[in-house]
This record gives sequence, C-alpha cells and structure tokens, in this order.
Amino acid sequence: MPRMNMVQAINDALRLEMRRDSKVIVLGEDVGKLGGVFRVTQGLQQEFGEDRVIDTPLSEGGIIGTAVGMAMYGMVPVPEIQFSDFIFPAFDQIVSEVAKLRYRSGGEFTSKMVIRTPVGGGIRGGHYHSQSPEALFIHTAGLKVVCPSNARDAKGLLIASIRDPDPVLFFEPKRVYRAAKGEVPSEAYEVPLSSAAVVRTGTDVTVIAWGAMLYEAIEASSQAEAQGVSVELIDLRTLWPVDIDTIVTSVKKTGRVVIVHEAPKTCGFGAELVALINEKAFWHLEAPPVRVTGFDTPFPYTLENEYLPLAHRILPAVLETARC
Amino acid sequence: MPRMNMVQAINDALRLEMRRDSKVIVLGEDVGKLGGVFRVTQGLQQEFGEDRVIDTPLSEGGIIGTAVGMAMYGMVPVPEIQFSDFIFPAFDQIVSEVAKLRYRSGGEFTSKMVIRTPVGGGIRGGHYHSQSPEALFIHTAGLKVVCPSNARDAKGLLIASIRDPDPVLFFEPKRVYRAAKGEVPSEAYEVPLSSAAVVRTGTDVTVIAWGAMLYEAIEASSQAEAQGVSVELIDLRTLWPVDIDTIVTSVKKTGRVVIVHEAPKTCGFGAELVALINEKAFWHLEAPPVRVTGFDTPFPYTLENEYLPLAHRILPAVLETARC
Amino acid sequence: MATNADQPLSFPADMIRVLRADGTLDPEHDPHLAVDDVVALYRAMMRTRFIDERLVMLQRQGRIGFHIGSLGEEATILGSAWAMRAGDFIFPCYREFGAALLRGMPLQRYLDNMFGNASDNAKGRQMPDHITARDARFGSVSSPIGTQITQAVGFAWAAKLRGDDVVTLVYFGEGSTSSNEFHNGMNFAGVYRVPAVLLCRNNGWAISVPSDQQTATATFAQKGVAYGVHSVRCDGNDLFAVVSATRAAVERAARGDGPTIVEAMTYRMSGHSTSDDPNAYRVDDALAPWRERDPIQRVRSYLIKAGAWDEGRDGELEGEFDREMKQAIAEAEKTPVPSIDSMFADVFESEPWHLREQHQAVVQGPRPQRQH
Amino acid sequence: MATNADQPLSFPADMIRVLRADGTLDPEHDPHLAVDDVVALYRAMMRTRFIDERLVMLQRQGRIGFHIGSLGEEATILGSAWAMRAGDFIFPCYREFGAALLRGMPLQRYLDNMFGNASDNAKGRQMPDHITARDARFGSVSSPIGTQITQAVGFAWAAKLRGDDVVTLVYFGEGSTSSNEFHNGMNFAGVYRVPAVLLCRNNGWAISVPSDQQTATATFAQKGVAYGVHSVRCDGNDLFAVVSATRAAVERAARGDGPTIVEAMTYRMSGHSTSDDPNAYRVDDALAPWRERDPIQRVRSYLIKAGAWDEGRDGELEGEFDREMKQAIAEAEKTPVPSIDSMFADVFESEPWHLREQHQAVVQGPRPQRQH
Ligand SMILES: Cc1ncc(C[n+]2csc(CCOP(=O)(O)OP(=O)(O)O)c2C)c(N)n1
Ligand SMILES: Cc1ncc(C[n+]2csc(CCOP(=O)(O)OP(=O)(O)O)c2C)c(N)n1
Ligand SMILES: [Mg+2]
Ligand SMILES: [Mg+2]
Repeated sequence: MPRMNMVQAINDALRLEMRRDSKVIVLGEDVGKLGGVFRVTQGLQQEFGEDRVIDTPLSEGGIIGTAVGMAMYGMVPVPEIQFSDFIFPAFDQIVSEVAKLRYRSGGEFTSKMVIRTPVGGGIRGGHYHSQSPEALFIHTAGLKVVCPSNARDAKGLLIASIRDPDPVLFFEPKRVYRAAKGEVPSEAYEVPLSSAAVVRTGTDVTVIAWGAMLYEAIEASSQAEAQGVSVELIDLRTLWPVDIDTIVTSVKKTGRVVIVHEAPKTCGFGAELVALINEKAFWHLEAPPVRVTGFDTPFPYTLENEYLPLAHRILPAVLETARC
Repeated sequence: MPRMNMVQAINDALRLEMRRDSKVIVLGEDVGKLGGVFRVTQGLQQEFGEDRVIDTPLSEGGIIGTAVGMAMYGMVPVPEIQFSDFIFPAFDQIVSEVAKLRYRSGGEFTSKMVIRTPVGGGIRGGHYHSQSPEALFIHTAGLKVVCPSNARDAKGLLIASIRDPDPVLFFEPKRVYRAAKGEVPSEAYEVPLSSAAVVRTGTDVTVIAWGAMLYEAIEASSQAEAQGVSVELIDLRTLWPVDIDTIVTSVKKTGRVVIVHEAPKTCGFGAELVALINEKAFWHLEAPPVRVTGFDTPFPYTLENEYLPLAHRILPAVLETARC
Repeated sequence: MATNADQPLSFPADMIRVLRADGTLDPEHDPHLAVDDVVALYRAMMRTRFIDERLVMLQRQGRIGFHIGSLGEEATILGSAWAMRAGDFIFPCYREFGAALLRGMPLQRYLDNMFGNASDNAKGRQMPDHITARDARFGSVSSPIGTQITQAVGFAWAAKLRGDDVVTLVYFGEGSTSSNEFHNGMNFAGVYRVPAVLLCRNNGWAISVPSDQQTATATFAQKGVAYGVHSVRCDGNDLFAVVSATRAAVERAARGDGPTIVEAMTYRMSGHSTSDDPNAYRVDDALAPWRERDPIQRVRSYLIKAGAWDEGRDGELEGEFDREMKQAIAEAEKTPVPSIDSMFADVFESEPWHLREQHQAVVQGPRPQRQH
Repeated sequence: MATNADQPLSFPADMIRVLRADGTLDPEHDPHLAVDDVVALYRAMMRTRFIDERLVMLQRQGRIGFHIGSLGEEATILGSAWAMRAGDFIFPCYREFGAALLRGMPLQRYLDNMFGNASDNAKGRQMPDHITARDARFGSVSSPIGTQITQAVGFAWAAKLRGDDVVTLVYFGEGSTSSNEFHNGMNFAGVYRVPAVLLCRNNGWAISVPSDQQTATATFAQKGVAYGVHSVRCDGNDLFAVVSATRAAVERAARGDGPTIVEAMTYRMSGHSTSDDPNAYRVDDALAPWRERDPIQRVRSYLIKAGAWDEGRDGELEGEFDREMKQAIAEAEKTPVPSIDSMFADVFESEPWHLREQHQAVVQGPRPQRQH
C-alpha cells in the first residue's frame, strides 16, 4: 500500500473523484497554477484543465456564492477557502444559503458541495491563520462538519463527503498536513460520515478529540497509562452529526470524560458534547466532564504552545478526572 | 414614573446618551427618516440631525466596518442591523476586527461600539426574520452579548453598554418590543452588565431564560407551581460574560436546571450553560440539566409556534426535571 | 489625456425608450413584437397587478401574514422574464411572482405559498412570496439581500462550462447594488464572461432610502464599468424597451459575449411591503409623475391605438382574474397547515439521529396553545 | 448617444509619470520636491529595502517566523506616505512597515514585533509585520483582506463629522479590490464624500494570481466610476509621480472634494512572503522589465544627475543601516517572550471571571515542552 501524508491523500481523493465524475470541480484562491498555498491541489489543473481547477479572484463570498449556483445547476463544487480564518466573508452565503437551500425550497434545489479549508494552529500563524471555527457551522442547521486526523481517514472522508448529498464543511488540520505518512489504499474508498474511531480502548476515562489535537491526546493518554490510568480515546472524525452511540457507549463504561479542542472554550463544540453526555449518560457519570481547550482570547502568535490544549494540559485533566 | 414599552425605552436610552455625549452616533439602514423598521430610532434624526443619525446604504459590512473606523477615531457608534438574520454580511468585520482590535493592537485601539439588532421569532418572520445567532458571538472572544427581556432593563442595559469600554452586541427581542408597558425611570441609569436577575425564587428547579422566552418560562413556572413544583427563574440579561455566581448559587440550591432558548439546540448557548454548571456545581446536580430550545432546523414560517420553546414545551421539562 | 483604448469607459447612459407618448414605437430599439404577444404581455401585467391588489387586501384582512408586491414595476418584471428563452433560467429577488406565473408556475401553487399551507411546495417553511419554482426554471427566493446575484452568476458559469445554451437572468433592486454579493457576482461575471443578464430594478427606493443616497453615482448601470460588464439602461415602465434591452442582453450572452447589467428605471408605487408605511418618509406628490408613466396604461393605449384592444375587455379580464383568484384562495385557505413531520424534513436528505429525536419528541409531546 | 452629463465616465487612464528615462522631470505633474526631501526619501527607500533583505535572511536562518516585504514597491509606499501631512492618518495593508518607520515608528519597535517578544507593543500576539503604531498615526495591520478599507473610510468620515482637517490614506493590493470590503469602503467613501485616499498597490500579483485574472477591467482605477470616487493612475515605480498623485488626492480631500482612488502601477519583485515560492507560478523573465524600472535606481540616477548624491554614499548608508539593524536585532532577540499574563490581557478592558479562571489555571499549571 502506498504511503502518503495528509496533503497527498487529499490530493489523491480529489483526483480520483474528478476522474470518476466530470461534474466535480475545484475552485478557490491559488488552487490552480500554484496548487494551493499548502499544495493540496497540486497537479490537478494540469490533469483537469483550467475549467475544472479554477483560480478565482480574491473573494470567498464569490467562491461560495458561485458554488451554490453551480450546485443548483448540477455540478459538484469543491471550493477551497485558503485558511478557515478567511471563511467569514462567505459566512452569509454559507449560513443563509448553503445551509438552508434544500429546506427552504422543499428539496427542489440543494447546495451539495464540499468546502475544504485548513484549520487550527501549530504553524505559528497568529490570530488569522490558526483559528478553529467549527462550532459556528455545527450550530447552523443544515451543514455537516468533518475533520480527519490522518491521511487514510482524510482520503476516505473526503470521498464520502463528495458523494454525500448534503453540504459538508471539510476542515483539514494544517498541523497534520505533512506531519507523518501512513498507509493509504490507492483506490477510491469511503470512510463513512458520522462514524467515530475508537483509537485506544480503556476503562477509566474517555477522551474525545479530533484533528491535530488527537496526537496530543494520544501522548497524554500514554503518559496517563504509565501512571495507571486507562484511557479510551475517541477520534470523532465527523463532528456533526456526531457519532453519538460511540460516545455514549464509552462514557457509560468509563463514567468519566475529557474533551479536547483548539477552539476557544466558551460555546465551543466541547460544550455541546458535555450537554449531550448529560442528556444521554448523566446517571453513569462519576465525575464532571472536563474540557481542555483553547482559551477565550484571540489566537496568540508567540505563545501558541501555551494557548493550544497540548499534552501538558490534557494529562492533568485526565488524571484528575480519573481520580475524582 | 413614565410607562414605556421596550421600543420607547430603547429610544429613550439612545436619546439621553446622544444628548450626554456628542460622540455617540447612530447609523444603519432606515434608521433616520423612517426611524427604523421597528421605529426604535424614531425622532432621533429630527433632534440630532443627519450627521448623527445616518441612513446608510444597504450594506451591513459597510455599517460595521465604518463604525470600527469611527471608534478608532474616538466616536461611539451605535450601529443598527435591521434584523439579526442580516448580520452575516458584517460577520467578518465583527469576528475578525471588532472582537480582536484591542487585543491585536496591545490596547492602542479599541472598537468600542454597541451593535443593536432585533432578535428572535414570534412575528411570523420565517427563516430570515426570526433567528437568534447569539451563540456565534459568545463563542468569539472579545465581544460582550446582552439581551434584555423588559423595557426597564433594556434602557439601563443599553446605557451601560454605550458607556462600557468594550464592544457589545445588543440583541432586542422583537416579540417583546411592543408587548407590554412597564415603569421606566425617565432619567438615565445603568443596569450593570454581567448581572442576572432572579425574577422568581424557588427551591425545586432552576429555570434559566432571557429575552422573549422569559415570558414563556414565567408562564410555565406558574403552571408548575400550581402542580407543586417550586421554580427559581433567572433572567440572564447579559449572556456573556454571564453572571455565573447567580446561576451557580441557584443550581446549588435546587440541584436541577432547565435552560430555555430560541436558537437551535446544537452548540447553542444552552450547551455552554450546561457545561459551566457541570464544571461548577456537578456534585450538587440531582438530575440531568435539560435544554428546551429551537430545533436544529431553519426557522419555519407556518409552524413557528411548534418550533419555539413555548410554555407548552417548558412545562413538561420542568416537571420531569423536578420529579426525576 | 485619452481614455483607455482597450476598454471604453463610456456607456449608453441615455435610456433605451421605445414606446413614445403618442403610442408609436421608436424604430431604433423596437423589438418588433407581434400584436398577440403584446396582448399576452398586457394580460400578464394586468393579472400581476390584480393578484397584487387582492393579496394586499388579504393581508389587511389578516388572512395572510405578508405581501411584497410589484405595483408599478410590472413592465420591468414581465418584459424581462418574457425576453428569456424557454430553456433559460431566472434567479428571483422577491418581487417577481409575476415572472414565475408567466413561466408557468400555477396560480394555486403561489397561493399555497402565500398561505404557507401543506400544499406549498416548500411546506410553509418560508414567508409569503418566498417561492421556489424549479419546473418553471425559476430559483428560490431568500430574504438576505444580494445572495442570489452571485449564485446566478455561478449557475450561468456552470452552463457555460457544460457547454449548454442557457442564459441566466437575475433580479435585484438598486439598493442591492450596495451589498457584498452584487460586487462578487459582478466581478465573477466579468472575469468568467458568463452568460448572464443582471437586471437591476431601479425602483427609486430601498425601503425608506432613496436611490440617490445609495450611491454617489448618477446611474446604477455605470457600475458595470468597474467589472468589465456591459451596461445598459432602459425605461423600466416601457414594456417594449425592457423587452428590447433584455433580449439584446440575452443574445449577447448566448453568442458568448458575456454578461450585461440592465438598469430598468421604474418606481415602487406602493410601500416596500405590507409591513411598511411609506408616508413616514415620502410625500405622495412623488408618485404623480410616475402615475403618468404607468407601465400598464401605456401598453393599453398602444394596443387600443393598434386596434387590438378596447377598454371593455379589461372588465372581462378582471372577471376572469377574480374567478381564478377566488378559487385559488378558497382552495389554499381550506388546505391544512403543514404537518409536524414536514418541519424536520429536508434539513438533510435523510433525517440524522438528532433530528429524529427532536422530531419524535414533538410528535409525542403537547401541542402549543396557538398553533399558528 | 451621449454619456451622462453630470458624471463623466471617463478618467485619466493614462498614467501619471514624472521621472523620465533621462532623469529629467515632466513639468505637468512635477511635485517640485526640494532636493533635501528627495534625498530623505531616497534614504528611506534604501533603508526599507535594506531592512527587507535583512529580514528575509533572518527568516531563512529560522530566527524569525515570517516576513512579508515590499521589494520593488518602495516608491509607491514611501512616496504616498510622505505625501501625507503630519496630522493625517494611515491604515496599512501589510507591506507598509516602511511607511510606519517614515512616520516615526522606532526601528526597535518594529523588530520587537518581528520577534514577537515582550517589548512588542502588541505583546507578540500577532504574526510578524502585523504592526500597530498609533503614535505614528498608523493603524493596526490585520490579515483578513480588505477590512481596513472600510475602516479607513469610517475614520475619515469621523474626521469629517468632527470638522477636523485630517485626511486618511489606506493601502491595499489590487487583489483586494475583489473583496467585499473594497466595495463597502468605496461605496461609503463616495456617498459620504469622505476625505480619504484609497491607494491600490497594483503589484501585478495576489499570491499566484496575476492581476488580469482578478478583474475583467483594463485598470483597477476605473473601479472608481462605480462609486463616484475620483480615479487616477500613476507609475508606482516613479517616486515623483506617486508623491504628485497622492498629494493631489490629499489636497482634493482636504478641500472637501471627497475621496480618490489612486492605482499605483508597480511590481512585487519577491515572492508573496517568505512562505511563498513564486517559481511555481511565474517565470523569472517577467521580472526583467521591472528591474529596468527599479524605483530606487531611478531616484538614485536623478540625484546623481542633480549632483546631490554619489554612489559612494550608498556604502555609508548601508553601513549605517547595518549598524542600526544589528543593534535592534540583538536587542529584540535577547528580549524574553511575552508573559503568560499578556496572553489574557486586552481581550476586554478588564479581565472577566472566565478569563481570570483560565489565566490562573495556566499560571498554576504545567508549562508546555516547547515554549514557542
Ligand atoms: C442583508 C440584508 N439586509 C437588510 C435587509 C432588509 N431589507 C429587505 S428589502 C430591503 C431594501 C431593498 O431595496 P432594493 O434592493 O432597492 O429592492 P426593492 O425592495 O426596492 O425591490 C432591505 C434593507 C435584507 N433583507 N437583507
Ligand atoms: C479574506 C482573505 N482571504 C485570503 C487571504 C490570503 N491572502 C493573503 S494576501 C493574499 C493576496 C493579496 O493580494 P493583493 O491584494 O494584490 O496584495 P499584495 O499581497 O499583492 O500586496 C491572499 C489571497 C486573506 N489574507 N484574507
Ligand atoms: Mg429599490
Ligand atoms: Mg497584489
């Protein structure tokens, strides 16, 4: 099986889906000739031409707005937003239009598309090249939200997203893009949406993470294990609709849960997970659910490793929760 | 003491603050000659002229973007967004700029302003004249978020917001605008931010609500009381930073909590409240916290009373929580 | 200094006018409509106005919640929609129910929307006048200003990329030119030379804001100069001028010469919607000159002069419209409200677990006191 | 047909050029700069380039994380900043550190930002080159494209409303004209006739996208026509032309005649930033004609011809710049990183309970393995 990093795996998914279906097109800033500032779309314009891999003007609203029209025509647009921090000029199109079109038209039109965008910190990007805005889209009814943590999942989830009938926000953790290579099947395959992965089984504490922070959770889990605490670690993969069964099953077993995410704590997706666990497993809880997250400040530049919920902050939360 | 409805009370607050400080200005779509589509700014242009009560072009980004520049200059803009559903074209300016300016400039510049906007359902507005987007702004570090439920609070909170050094999103529940008159002092006064009101004391269940849904919570509380359940009802008034002490004190007393809001459930502010209560009062909880909210669908037109978390849905939640 | 040679910065700022005061047609832009077609368009304009007025009455009676009409703008709306070819596509703003009816949306379907009942194809989910009519090759109305412009450009672009002979028309008001999405739509239209007609209904007002406070420019059409988009203005109360300008734009688009912005000069004769009271911001006098230029009256005079109509037949028309409206209203009014199930459908293609849970809770739970 | 009489739709599309190839000045637009001022500006341009090159080196050595420079754009940036009066105000894009230095921001402060250390006035919270310099009457750099344009217009509008004689200059690239906020800023600038100069650095590229794929228009200046904003183009590699065009725009604004968009034709001689490799999308040949038109070289020739400079003094300048940079770098590099406390300050004016809790948890908790 070939070994790929996440950039290569996503590139491969795009290429295979574009070969399979001529209606799939890629558009965005610098995605064509340059192949994207992270080179995720590299080589696609050579293979599919300027009409299917399109360098657009500098306008996220234009990118998503035209993608809606293309979707209404029957195309399958896969727009890229260069950094998820720059998705806000398109926020009206996404929240008011992409999310609501099927509902408001009684299903006559849909805005089936996959909006790909790099997410999160870890590349010293400061305020505007580091944010994790997933909660804003999870709160918006009508959108699916995906965030893979590794190359193999990234390929399978992207293919599943492109084939899904609903609009998907596909967040790519940029800290993971080139971090490591893993085995990735060379053919097309789907990793089903709304299905989490239990990446480590354990009995004392459930840790829920996704994207780049999964690796910090793995690190903290190993350290906790060394201190006698058995961790069950869940990689959500799809954030919404979340795989609630996997979460509830695990929390019912451990009675304890730590949730990790990069976004600011307040009204982050962690809050929703705590609330859902309360609804579905309250009587099984043996300790208060804990959130280890980014702080409620803009994302800082120099102190980014103090800001991010890295292993050094996850470990004490896991230990305290286990012993509480 | 004069009797005013919420529209009059807000109008009065604006008038008094504009008289006090010539740097306070109002701008927005239709706010001048018409006095706003809800007539909240009626008469202000006559008194303060076209340079202080400004009818702008149809562009929320332009309204908030120029307000940032005005704030940097030292003015105190009070922009109006005609419906909070139409705040999204300005989302980039609010999230990337208004919220972060003080932080990113090390305090050299601030974007002190009060963004007023009608919020919520109840006027048969369908998808785009009914939404409650508060959670999106609570999640964004650097913003304060206020939502009064009555005329007296509306006046005092708006004056406090205009005098506050930080940017405030001021959500006005349009269903309450002209619902009832109450006594409102005629002079200027402040209702301090981040201070909730306990509108009914009780011992069995804490109910948390704000804005228009407060009245539904009152109704449900009375009905519950008639069935022998004693409700403590908290009107948050300021959503963020929330008055955590009042919440925690109450929940520690009752051990039970029901949270009511109009916005869709998932990743709404109710989730954050559940998570905070878990963090601060977990060992006092005698039942799972419950959320009674709008559904995870776009806001429907005909079935709006099925969608909204009205008394008929709050009551069973209160009874079940009390008896659980 | 010379203006740039590649790209003339002038545009025909003089409006296209065809129908003269004396009922004759200026040959320069005469679209050469067959008399039968003019009669059909006259009928459609009359019908639109009749429906409009009836809906305002229904709203006053509290039988529907809202109406946003096209009083005075009938020539702009019907002339432009009529100039589109059968396979072309229309993205509406919110005042163009007349265009949807012209393209075949059944009146009953429109009334079902106005009442938000169970037969509404969008299940009563949206406000009145927020129609969708895919089979009439007509998009889906949404309230947020401007979003449809960029979408229409994307749709036109898709047609071009697929090699299909489809031109896309998009409606918006002059106030909407201030929106983000006007800018995005125009720029992408220009860059990709998409086969689109961007029709700016300049009706003088954006709710209470007059058009001269919306922009510092003398015209809205000249905004095309910023985007390399061909610009044209026409008398929006002159059916022939609207047909002529739109048809030229469609032909231009169809032959691959790219988009056109058409500014149609018309006037909003009523309030913004039934929620608005224009007396708060405009004097009735402002309407007088526009009453003189009433778009329906002008076509009527033309037809009478051409011997193709007489006043008496107006009464017949109204009787016919009255019958069909009465029937459609009765039908719509007796149709029940949408089911609870419909509230949870179409968020996604299929219902995920969280919506199933919410859905079931409603089905099993108590009903509200006031259902709607 | 005639063009509209009120508002000519033409604009001087021919570029303003002053400095001729032979080193003489075209009298038509000659700004009549004193030789000492030209020397001062030459120095500032040289200093900007020197700092730029040194920072690229620092980045390559891994001592700073990022740099976004102005190689080739020095005349546009310094000429325009210099044409502003002392009380005027500048809203930066992100390439204009040279303008901030010219207006008095200390070099040390800039280096403290580049290293994101404890002495940085923004506490190392932002990426390198994201400076704020209020005392230099210079705003706060943010990455999202275009937002500063609308803000600058609001600032200028405020000055006008307060009756203050302040003109506001805002910088943006030609790619930024596609953003929402270019549209909003231009429209509000036109409607309220604000005293602003909107300076479009047309450097040919928006990262990898060439300017002719950004818009279908032949120029960016002509976008003013869509907003009633006066438009002008100048040779952005000609210091005299930039000063002349900006000064005229400032005078126009100051006398109440409203905003001007100035398109300065220049060229981005380096990659977009140190993160970019332009070889992926542009051939080196493209640079050759622009090397001929190097803005610094052109002023140098002028000064030598005017007998006010000789090549030998360039060495002196570089020695001086080298010394000040070495010192500032050394100082910045030895300054510690910002304190944990600084991470929680300035979110609000004072720290609310939730930030106090988060702050205390960090102070009491473990430190990360890699601090930064
Ligand atoms: C983004 C947004 N902001 C504000 C509104 C409220 N609004 C509805 S229609 C309208 C005026 C539109 O004027 P114009 O574009 O000229 O169209 P017209 O109504 O005249 O046909 C406004 C401000 C809205 N629907 N969307
Ligand atoms: C809203 C937004 N989208 C995308 C980006 C990423 N980005 C940064 S600079 C840039 C190109 C800007 O080009 P131009 O405006 O011409 O300025 P220049 O860099 O040439 O000075 C892009 C796409 C951004 N910063 N903000
Ligand atoms: Mg209008
Ligand atoms: Mg550029």
